[in-house]
Amino acid sequence: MSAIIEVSGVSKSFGGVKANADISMTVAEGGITGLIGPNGSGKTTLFNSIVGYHPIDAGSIRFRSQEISRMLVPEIARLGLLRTFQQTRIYGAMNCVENMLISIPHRKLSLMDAFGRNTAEDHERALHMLEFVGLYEKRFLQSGSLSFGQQKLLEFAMALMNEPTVLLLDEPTAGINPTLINGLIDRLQRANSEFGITLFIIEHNMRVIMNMADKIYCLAHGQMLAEGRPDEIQDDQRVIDAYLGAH
Amino acid sequence: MDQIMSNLGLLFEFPIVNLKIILDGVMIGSLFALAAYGLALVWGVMNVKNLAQGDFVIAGGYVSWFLVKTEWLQSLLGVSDNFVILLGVLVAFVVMGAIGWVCYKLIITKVIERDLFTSLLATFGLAIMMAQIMNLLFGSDTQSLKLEYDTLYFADGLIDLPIAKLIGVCMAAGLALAVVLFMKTSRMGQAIRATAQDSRAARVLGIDTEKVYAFTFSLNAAICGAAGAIIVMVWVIQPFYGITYSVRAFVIVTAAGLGNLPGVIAAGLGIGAAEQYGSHIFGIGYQQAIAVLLLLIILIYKLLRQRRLRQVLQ
Amino acid sequence: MSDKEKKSRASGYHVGSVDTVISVEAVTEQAAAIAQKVETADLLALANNDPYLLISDLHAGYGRMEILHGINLAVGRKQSLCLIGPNGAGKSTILHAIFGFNNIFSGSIKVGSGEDKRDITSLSPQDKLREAGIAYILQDKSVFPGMTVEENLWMGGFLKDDPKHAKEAAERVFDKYSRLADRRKHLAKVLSGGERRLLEISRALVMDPEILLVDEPSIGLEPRFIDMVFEILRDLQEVEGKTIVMVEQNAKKGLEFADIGYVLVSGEVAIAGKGDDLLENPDVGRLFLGG
Amino acid sequence: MSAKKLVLYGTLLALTIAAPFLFPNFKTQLATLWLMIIVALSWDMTGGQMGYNSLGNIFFYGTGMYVAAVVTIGIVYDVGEYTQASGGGIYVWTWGQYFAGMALGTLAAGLFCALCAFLIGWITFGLRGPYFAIGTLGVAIAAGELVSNWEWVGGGQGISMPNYPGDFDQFKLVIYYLYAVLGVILFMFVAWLYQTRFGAAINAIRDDEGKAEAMGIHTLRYKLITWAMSAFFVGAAGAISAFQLIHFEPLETAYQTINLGIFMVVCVLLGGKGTLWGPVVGAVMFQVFKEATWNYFLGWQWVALGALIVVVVVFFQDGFMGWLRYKRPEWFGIRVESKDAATEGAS
Amino acid sequence: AADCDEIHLGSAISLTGKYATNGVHAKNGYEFAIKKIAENGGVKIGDKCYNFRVSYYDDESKGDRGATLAERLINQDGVQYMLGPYSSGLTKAIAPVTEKYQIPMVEAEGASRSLFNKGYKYLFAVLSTSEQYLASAITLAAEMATANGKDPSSVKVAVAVENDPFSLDIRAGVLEDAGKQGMKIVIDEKLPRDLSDMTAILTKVKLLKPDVLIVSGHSKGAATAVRQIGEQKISVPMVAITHCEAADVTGNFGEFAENILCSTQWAETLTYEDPIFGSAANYEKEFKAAYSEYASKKVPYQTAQASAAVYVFKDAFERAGSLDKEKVRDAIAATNLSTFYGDIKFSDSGNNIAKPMVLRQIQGGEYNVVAPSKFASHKLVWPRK
Ligand SMILES: Nc1ncnc2c1ncn2[C@@H]1O[C@H](COP(=O)(O)OP(=O)(O)OP(=O)(O)O)[C@@H](O)[C@H]1O
Ligand SMILES: Nc1ncnc2c1ncn2[C@@H]1O[C@H](COP(=O)(O)OP(=O)(O)OP(=O)(O)O)[C@@H](O)[C@H]1O
Ligand SMILES: [Mg+2]
Ligand SMILES: [Mg+2]
Repeated sequence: MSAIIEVSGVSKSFGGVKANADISMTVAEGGITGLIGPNGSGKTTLFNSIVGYHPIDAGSIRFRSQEISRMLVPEIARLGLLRTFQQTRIYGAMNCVENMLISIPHRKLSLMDAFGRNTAEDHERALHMLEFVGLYEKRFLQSGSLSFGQQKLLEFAMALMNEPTVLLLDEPTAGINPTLINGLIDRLQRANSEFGITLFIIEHNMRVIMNMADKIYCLAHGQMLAEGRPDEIQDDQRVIDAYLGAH
Repeated sequence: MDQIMSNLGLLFEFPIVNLKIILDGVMIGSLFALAAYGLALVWGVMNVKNLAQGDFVIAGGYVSWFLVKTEWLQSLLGVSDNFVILLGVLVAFVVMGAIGWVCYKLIITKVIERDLFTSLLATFGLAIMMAQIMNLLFGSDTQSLKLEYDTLYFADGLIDLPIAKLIGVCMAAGLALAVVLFMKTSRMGQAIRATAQDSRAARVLGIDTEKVYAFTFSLNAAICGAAGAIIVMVWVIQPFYGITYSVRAFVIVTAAGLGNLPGVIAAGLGIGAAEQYGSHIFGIGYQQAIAVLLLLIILIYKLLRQRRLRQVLQ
Repeated sequence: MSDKEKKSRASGYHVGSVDTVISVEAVTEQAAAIAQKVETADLLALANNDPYLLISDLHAGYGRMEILHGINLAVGRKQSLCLIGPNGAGKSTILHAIFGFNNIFSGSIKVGSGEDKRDITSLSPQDKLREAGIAYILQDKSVFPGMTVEENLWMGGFLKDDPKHAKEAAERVFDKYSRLADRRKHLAKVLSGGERRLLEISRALVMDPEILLVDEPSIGLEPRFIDMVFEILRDLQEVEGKTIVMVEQNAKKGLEFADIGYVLVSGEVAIAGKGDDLLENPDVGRLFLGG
Repeated sequence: MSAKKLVLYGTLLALTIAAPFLFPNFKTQLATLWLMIIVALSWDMTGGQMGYNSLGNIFFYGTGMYVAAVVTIGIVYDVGEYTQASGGGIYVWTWGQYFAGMALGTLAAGLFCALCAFLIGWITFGLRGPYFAIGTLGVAIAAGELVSNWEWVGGGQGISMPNYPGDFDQFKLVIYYLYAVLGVILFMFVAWLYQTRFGAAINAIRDDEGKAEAMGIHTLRYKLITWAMSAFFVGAAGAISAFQLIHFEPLETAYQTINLGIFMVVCVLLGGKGTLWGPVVGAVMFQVFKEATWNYFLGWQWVALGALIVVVVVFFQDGFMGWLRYKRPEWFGIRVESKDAATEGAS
Repeated sequence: AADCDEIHLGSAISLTGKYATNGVHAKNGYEFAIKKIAENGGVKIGDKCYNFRVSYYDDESKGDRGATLAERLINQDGVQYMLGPYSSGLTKAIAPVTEKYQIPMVEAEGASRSLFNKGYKYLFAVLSTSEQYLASAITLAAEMATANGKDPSSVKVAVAVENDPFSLDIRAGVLEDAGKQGMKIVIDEKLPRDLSDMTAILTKVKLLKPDVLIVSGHSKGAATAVRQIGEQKISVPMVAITHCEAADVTGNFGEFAENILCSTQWAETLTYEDPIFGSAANYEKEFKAAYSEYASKKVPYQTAQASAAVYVFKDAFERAGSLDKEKVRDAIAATNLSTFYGDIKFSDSGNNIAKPMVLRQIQGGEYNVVAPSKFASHKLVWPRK
């Protein structure tokens, strides 16, 4: 599998705090890559650097061999790099279908298209996606009044609707009921296999990440601590010491 | 164009003028800063953007003016106008504090923690009402009070420093200092700072945020009132002048950035001086335009800086 | 519970399979099916018949919308209670209601031992800590980011009559947690997630409250910190004798910790039992613990 | 469109056309009403639908007035000479010149304002929330002061438009219908726009711009286009005002920041932000209230107006349409889940 | 007399906004004249008598509002004759409306020349046009220069006027006259509408040392100028301003106002008189008696000219002998009247060409006429301090 995102030698510090120091890693196209590490080890910082929320101090970030470390958030998003937020972000005043329809891939629209109406096809796809994440019943409900977990699912459906190339998920299961987590993982895996969406996931929940990822990177104190397959990581003494703790 | 060149020429021909301009700028700027300081407070703590800020200032001026004009205290205490004028600052502080409290209870409490426009428009309505009520009460003439003090002259009389203005500026500085100390050391000040950062967490710790809000708003009104009382003894007031102080206050707070109280003072003095320079060079008719253009330039600068940080200004 | 048993328990988020996939609707339906009529007497029994915090027939919600439909709850002194349930079941809403952050339509909340219980239903949030000794650790971030760690702790003692006492209490916290003492002069916003959580918890303790309301103490924390937070809570309950009501999505961990567990579904208490019993219950395991 | 709707719209249109004949003495007030509707509807395009609350839309109104004046005067005379304070001389326009000026001036005003919106937006759309509101207010204030010092267009003297070459009653009819046509076009335009993907996209920007950006929506492009469209209509309305008022001053009339500039926002809030009919309903309510107080509360009218604003903002935060939506959600296509016990149990 | 019929006049006047002070002065002038005329038997047309009644609206000192209100007065209130608003700007906004409806408007407060080059047929102004306000100060300065053995072209002039039609017209008049004398304009500034500080200008005055300082900015311009000139000890040989009386500069600023020149349309010391109001001095006295708030200050000329405007209507109605609008207009156009305010005779353009402006100097707290020489009661004190 070829690398779709290549991070090489990226450093980022805030004032005195070195959040990322000389990080290098790759995300394989079509795979599921995991990112773990203690609190404050710089995971979210790395995500933000990739999708353009702040400038990096050194290094380079490439998407399909294109340098993106100086581009702005919307420009990067238009390349098909999509992220979800730790705190869910949906358009709360609209119902689920409207939320879905806004999420059609605008980057593929010309200005003239924007002045058109949504096609029957768009509607159908929206409903299909809602069904896929199990929100079909709630499609006309104001999305703001969905429960926390359902909002996460909706956000996930919106991301799929957007037909991203890469989906970056920041702690997708935090605060979600364990049973629901299982459903979420199932759908993520199906999105990966059925739609061919590359996934890049930050998680603290080992049950999730160990069962999903092909490859896991572990950060500590802003530095790359270890990388490898889930079983390798799980038994890596450095990871156990720095992060997992004794079992 | 010729005018502008010759005005610029004056600055070099008589370098001492620069000092004079800066002095004037600092004097008026210190009062802008005071009004802006209050705005920064309510904006930061309660997220209320108070468009009636300038009208509180003017109302404070009228309180002091009225106190002197009724001659009531003079005859009661047997003191001179001069003394009553100074007392007026205190009275305006107290009276406007009370008025601010009433405004809070009637209006602001209902718009707090709502979206931006709610507070902006509610206070705009308040501003209209206040200006008009002052007009009906006191008439639309410009009013002022005069302290019977001398003027100091320097540099062949080119620089004049009315002691009255000096007193006004010192009072403004004293007031600002008192407020800063109050915020740093008193319990109420601490509660205000905590509420500003996270009101829900403050409530969890047993802080009565409603009381904090009411207090903050009336403190703001009181500061404005005192500023107005100082203004009426060195400049003039008129019922409809509020908007100029509101605009200045917003310009200053926006330029300084929220939560940056020393920055507010610096920006206030800076804008005062910049306005004086601008009106010296381009003409006094451009004074307000200069203030707002300055704001735009600052915003654009911040914007470019944010863009380099791949972020937006919000 | 022997020491050995304790060791063997899950650390951080437990590890396990992810095969049980049940839709949200199905969970609600099945939960309704297994829901027993939870008798008030049973609840009282769980609280050793001497509840310190007692909620009876509480109807509460946001605005005009009712979220909680007749909640009964009882916790004894020095006991801990863990609320679990699907997202949106109303767990946080119960804590909100206890603290007075939302609208209570009917029902009562009482605090106190024995007969001299105090009705605190209509007490305003800012009086909860002073008058009823209830401290609340919020679900999301609640440190004052622009204040130093030290000042944050002092704010925790805002209600003390003399600021000196607050400072003394802060020193006691520092003595206990050197992690915080190291950073006492730092602004709270630069703390890592775990340190923040620690600060929030210890700040809540400055006033020495009787009851602690804790909303999802482990959310967003790394596995080692999760263990640490639960250690702290255990210490508070067992050594300092606090009464703890907690909400936890990391349900296994929560139920292991708590003396009593309630399962909440759609604003009603569906199942109540001893924490360990609920862990054993296969239905609970399937529907709420992820198998 | 359902038959019921067709009847409603037909009736309203007929009323619009007949109004100046039904109330012949109120032509000017009716024209002003249309002006308020136009500026409110166009403010709502950015403020209500896109979440960018501009306080500086009055800039386009004033600029529209001046562009119209310069064009109309410029096609016949030398502008600088015409505006000389003591120029003397009597200037006359023929029918042809007058209407050519009117047509060209209005169009030029709209286009020029749209262009300005594009340029100003390039800068100000980097600002969010209060910064945007105050930044745009700053633009309007500064523009007013600069124009009032620009002698070529008359400076503080203001500028006079040509007098209508015909009968005065006819003039007022012309003005009324110009406004009405512009207003109806604007209404139909926004009604269509809000149905398109474009409408959905600007709604998304309002609800969560960061999210919209992260989803790859061309936010800046949509923001600029929306503001330019809104500016076009405000500018054109300003042009018509210029012809209507005949003489206007820069600060008091053209760039009247704290009057019309804020009133348009008040209208929208009164009616309900972010709804199609809200601005229209709000403008009507505002205009009626204003005329009533100006008639019956002489001297206290401003106090009454201030009180109205405060009361509306404090007690009816979602405006008239918001209130209606709350009372009659089904009219707005909101489906209330009946099986959800949580909402049913509410009282 | 009380049992007379009624002639309905209308006026949009500034009761709020930046012109409110003077708007109220004008309104009081209207009302006082109406009362005096009624007391003197009213307006006699044929064998019937009439009293005036005025409908007022508040134009908020805003032109667009004024125009709307004029229309309302004409259309909805059926007013056939109009009294003017306050200020040139407002008159400019209203005149097109009255002209279109062919409603005669006699106005007393709009002095800008640009009002009278539009070919208006129904607009008449009893006051002198504004370019004359301070132009005589330039003449006076030239005279002083010559008397001191200097060439008038050596005189340096500083001008600071408000950026509104009226003051800009004053500036135009001053620049024109100064240009004729070859004088040099060293400062030429416009005051903003919410002026509260003119230190910046006065600093330049100190540096450039002009021989004449001209300030015009309605009441607040006068107040600010006098106060700051005093505070900053500006020693310019000649300072000439407008609106001294309206701002009551002697009452408010005492010795600061000393030796300042004030232009006025009218002064109570002038020797004009008429049968209704008596002499100018009598007008002042009776007006003060009727409006106690003026007791301690000068009656501003804005009031006197407002009264004169009403008087022009009375005279015209009586000469027309009819209530017919056109006849009344023609009668107004043919006015040739001596009043307490001065002679009134309209040019074809509608401005009064029979009355000069006067310049008064504040001497010992009194307003003494110093120019033109025909009316001068006192000698000019020069240089000032
Ligand atoms: N905007 C910022 N300003 C200053 N410091 C920051 C900022 N953002 C992050 N940091 C610091 O950088 C470090 C890394 O933070 P980051 O959010 O990337 O951690 P993380 O790995 O995502 O942790 P968590 O698991 O708790 O979310 C932390 O020490 C944090 O305090
Ligand atoms: N401020 C609010 N206004 C209106 N409704 C709310 C509000 N907060 C929560 N709700 C609604 O109340 C219901 C219960 O919310 P609550 O936060 O108590 O759930 P929870 O059990 O804590 O879920 P989670 O595990 O996701 O935190 C949800 O349906 C939610 O949509
Ligand atoms: Mg993170
Ligand atoms: Mg919760």
